[in-house]
Amino acid sequence: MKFAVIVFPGSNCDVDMFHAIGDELGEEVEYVWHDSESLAEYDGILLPGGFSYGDYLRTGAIARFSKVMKEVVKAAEAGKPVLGVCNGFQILLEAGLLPGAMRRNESLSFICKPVELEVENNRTIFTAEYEQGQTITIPVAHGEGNYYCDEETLAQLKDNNQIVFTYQENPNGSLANIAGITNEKGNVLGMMPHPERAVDELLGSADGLKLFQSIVKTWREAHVVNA
Amino acid sequence: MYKVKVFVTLRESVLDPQGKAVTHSLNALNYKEVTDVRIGKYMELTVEKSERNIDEVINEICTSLLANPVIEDYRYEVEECVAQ
Amino acid sequence: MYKVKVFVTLRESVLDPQGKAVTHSLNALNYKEVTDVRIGKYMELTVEKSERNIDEVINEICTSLLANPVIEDYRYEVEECVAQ
Amino acid sequence: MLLTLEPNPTQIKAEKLYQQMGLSDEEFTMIETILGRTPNYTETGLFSVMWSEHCSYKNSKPVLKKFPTTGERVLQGPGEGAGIVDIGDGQAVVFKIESHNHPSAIEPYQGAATGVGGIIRDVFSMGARPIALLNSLRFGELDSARVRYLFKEVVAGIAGYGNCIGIPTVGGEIQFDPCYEGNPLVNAMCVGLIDHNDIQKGQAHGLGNTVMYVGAKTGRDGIHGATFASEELTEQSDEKRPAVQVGDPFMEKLLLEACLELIQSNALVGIQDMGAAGLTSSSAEMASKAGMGIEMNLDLVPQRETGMTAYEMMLSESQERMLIVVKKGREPEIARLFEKYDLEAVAIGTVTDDKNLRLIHNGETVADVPVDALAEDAPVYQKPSQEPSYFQEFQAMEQEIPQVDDLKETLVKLLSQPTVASKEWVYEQYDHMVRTNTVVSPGSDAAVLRIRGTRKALAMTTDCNSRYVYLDPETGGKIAVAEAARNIICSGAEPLAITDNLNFGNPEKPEVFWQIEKAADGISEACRVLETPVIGGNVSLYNETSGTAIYPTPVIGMVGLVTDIDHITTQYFKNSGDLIYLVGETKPEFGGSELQKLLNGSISGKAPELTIELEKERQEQVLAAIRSGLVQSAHDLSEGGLAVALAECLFSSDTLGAEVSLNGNPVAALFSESQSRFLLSVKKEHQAEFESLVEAAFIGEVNDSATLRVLTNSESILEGSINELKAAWKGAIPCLLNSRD
Ligand SMILES: Nc1ncnc2c1ncn2[C@@H]1O[C@H](COP(=O)(O)OP(=O)(O)O)[C@@H](O)[C@H]1O
Ligand SMILES: [Mg+2]
Repeated sequence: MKFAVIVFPGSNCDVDMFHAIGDELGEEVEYVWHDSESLAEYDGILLPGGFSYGDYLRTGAIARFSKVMKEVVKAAEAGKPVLGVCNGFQILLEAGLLPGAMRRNESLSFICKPVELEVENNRTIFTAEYEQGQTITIPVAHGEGNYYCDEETLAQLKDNNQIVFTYQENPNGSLANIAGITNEKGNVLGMMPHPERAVDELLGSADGLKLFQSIVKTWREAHVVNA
Repeated sequence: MYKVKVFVTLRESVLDPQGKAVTHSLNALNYKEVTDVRIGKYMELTVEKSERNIDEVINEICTSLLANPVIEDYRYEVEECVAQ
Repeated sequence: MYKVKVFVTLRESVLDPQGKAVTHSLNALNYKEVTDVRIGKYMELTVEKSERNIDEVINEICTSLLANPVIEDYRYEVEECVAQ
Repeated sequence: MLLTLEPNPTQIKAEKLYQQMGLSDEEFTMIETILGRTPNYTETGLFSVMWSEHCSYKNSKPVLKKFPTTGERVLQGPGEGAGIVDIGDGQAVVFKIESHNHPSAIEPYQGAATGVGGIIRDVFSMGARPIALLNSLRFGELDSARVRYLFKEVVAGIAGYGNCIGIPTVGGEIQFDPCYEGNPLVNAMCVGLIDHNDIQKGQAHGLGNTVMYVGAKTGRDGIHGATFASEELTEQSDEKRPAVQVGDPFMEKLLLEACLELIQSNALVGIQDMGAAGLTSSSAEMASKAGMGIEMNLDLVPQRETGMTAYEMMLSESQERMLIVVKKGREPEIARLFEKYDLEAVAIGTVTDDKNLRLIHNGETVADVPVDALAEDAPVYQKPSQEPSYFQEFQAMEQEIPQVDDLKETLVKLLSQPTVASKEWVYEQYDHMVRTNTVVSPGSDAAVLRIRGTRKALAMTTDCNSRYVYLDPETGGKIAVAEAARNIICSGAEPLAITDNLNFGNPEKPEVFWQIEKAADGISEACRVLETPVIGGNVSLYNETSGTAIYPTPVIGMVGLVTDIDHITTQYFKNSGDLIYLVGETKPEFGGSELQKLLNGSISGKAPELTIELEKERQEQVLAAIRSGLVQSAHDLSEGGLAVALAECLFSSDTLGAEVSLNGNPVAALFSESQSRFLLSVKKEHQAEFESLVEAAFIGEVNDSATLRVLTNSESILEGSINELKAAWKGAIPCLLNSRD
């Protein structure tokens, strides 16, 4: 399976994502610059964390107009797995690929620490390798991870099982403890915690690895086995 | 040339943690008369005249970039001025 | 009761990285007519009447908390209104 | 457009206008002699910034000469953007510390943020990839609203810049003391990694080569920042407004990536960041080091504001700018490289061979001065030095053991002193994990980062207990280095070298200059014995408000090498049943201690003693034991002594406890701050082997009681639940910050 790590000006977790896929997961991965005009050759699209365009104005607001975002939309429509982590999640929200918006953390401070997440839905292409209800430890590192949406949207998210991860102890004020959500179709996941930072016990946790393994496994089942 | 002032505020229904914090510290500093603070953005744009209608341009810019309609409202004031 | 609108802007000579990034992005989106954007803060304060003069209070609040005169300027507008 | 008329040379001299720029009468006469004429306004400005303490070290040079700066591994000592130390396999570590004290006092967020931005540029201008940030902070006491504001904003500013640019902030230290109330200290350190063949120099070689300007546009910000940093803070400091700049970490991220790509190009000749004194220092220093000159056309300098004068452009301290020298004819490819990152690279001048800095503006030559006169030949002063009267007073005081009634209550109080308390509130705001190499996060003795693709890792720390330095600058200076080394050792690393930041008061006061000299003597001796040369540093003088100096605060930044990631050790006890050992003797030493401060509200007496050779011997033993795999945890004893150290070893778990038996006076045993001590835990099965390697006293065992119990003569003298101790320690800073506003 071949992954693209999209690099926006100001992305800074691109390297971590690249190593997680290349070194720990052992799949093919390439950096793709923000002005790229095609993602056709990639099977999975990863939008890494960081501060695209300095996160000036609003997080993700400027990045979502990058050329490559048209291609990300296409990939999402084509059903390819699209994962946005942290700033990547914020960009997906601004681009309308996921519902809702991010506000500043309730504490008004940036927060970086490992947090415990509950896997709310393990029947997605991103979470198939986890147990339903499993508790996993993955770090957060953000200043604006306070997820918001209106009541109607929240009801939809719940009804469609789009809430994939929740915080066990809410670090940022996020609505309904939401840490990660998918789109309706389930092929676009946005999450504030950084699974790519949790792929090596040496650094504290390898709980994030299963997320990437889920993507690969479901993709193989759909593509390789049938082929 | 136009000077355009754009005000972006959080929607009423959205909690404003920053405003709350400022209210809190003002009260702690003994400005008890301040009962509420809401914090938004204030932007000054310098815009050259073009064929397009200025309101059309500004509304487009505001809805696409300057404000996020999911949580924010905006309003603006246009002032025409002579370029120096 | 007063509604006070406070505008805090970066001093003219001070770099405004946000404004620069937004200008750049608008130009890239083909709004070439936008030649400059400066981004500041817009705050709405609800203030009860007290014995103290409202201008005095607001100026104090602005210089001590809402703006840092080292890099920012502020101005404000006071509107008197009847409490609901 | 307002046209400001600059004073002409005659006016500058007659009205002594140079004095406002910080030049003395004698210095102005020297300049006249050098030039053979009276300098014009721009030229006077060039000299004033280059001859400021901040750029020329004119008052501190004689002191800095004392430092040992060479060693087998040192590839680059003081003098370039940052020092470089070999770590084998063709790799090297680059690091430097820098202060931003005065800007942070008047605009704490931006002052701290741009301090971080500046030190990062120093490191990547050497060609290195910055891999970690640390800091060292000093504030007044948190019961003042102003101090709380400074503290919160400084931390936010450090976080704001480091997080955005994506370099993890992995460690630091913070002390609170009334002497820093009006003059906080903000020192930032950056560590980078480089391959030997990528090492760059800031030198303008090659007649006819092109001088290019890259990065942010120049504005009127920070004019005279260097001079500002070389003056005391006064009531009027607030009016020196333009001396504070706003940082743009996004711009710096682009600049960083572009410059790291640039160093791979053989078109690059030299590169230097524009730090203090901006365009002036970068151009003059690059030319001077190469024995060349530079001619620049200021009309070509990218400008953010209109109508800037030559003086303003040359003295501007706008951030996120670099000056590079490239081979003639290769400009277009360099411009293209920067374009990819949305940056402009503009040719603004050429390398000449007349050893002059010549500036053209609006078609006229506006300055023409010898580069060496600006850079190397700045005046150097040997300031008078005098031992302050307090010193003998303190030396004459007997070591007394303070009276303590309730040992547990005292421990709880010590743990809630902001200087001792958990700094989690601070480091949770720093992204300390980005780039996924941080093996030991903030909270243990030193931070440790692995080096990808190798078994190696780097340990890093900043340290300085300025109370000891105040009581006895020479001993205090030694202790600062020894403590840094202890922290490195405890992490399983071998100390490599240091960078130092000499934060002191006004050097024109003989008592302050004496402190500088003595502290430097102490640092030098410790560095010699511990074999950790000084590879760079920074001097920040004039840290005074209303005539009162801060405690002398020579902050030590140290980096160590872990030769195998299996050696990485943290301070936390690991398993119930492990044996606890104390290395080093405990004497009744309370001068400058946390306990003395707690009980008396002030400090006095002798600083703890330190025999540096003994320190070295113990450090070697401890490291040898760690490397042999015999040590489960290692922690050095510092503020608050053994009791605090024991508690800290237990704070990473909810279940572990410890029971230890101590001899002698309980207050001394628990709270003395005697030096050269370590607290280790060892698996039972390693007891014999460990004891044969390390001279250490067995004091007790780790258990799973979630309680800390201390006995003397089989009698319990202190018992506290970990929950209670941890709550005091963790809650102290958030509580001080939240309860009051
Ligand atoms: N300003 C800071 N920034 C980041 N980490 C900090 C800061 N201050 C303290 N820490 C972290 O908290 C821990 C304890 O610090 P300190 O009490 O100074 O340790 P020590 O006495 O062993 O030097 C260290 O891991 C240190 O890196
Ligand atoms: Mg320590």
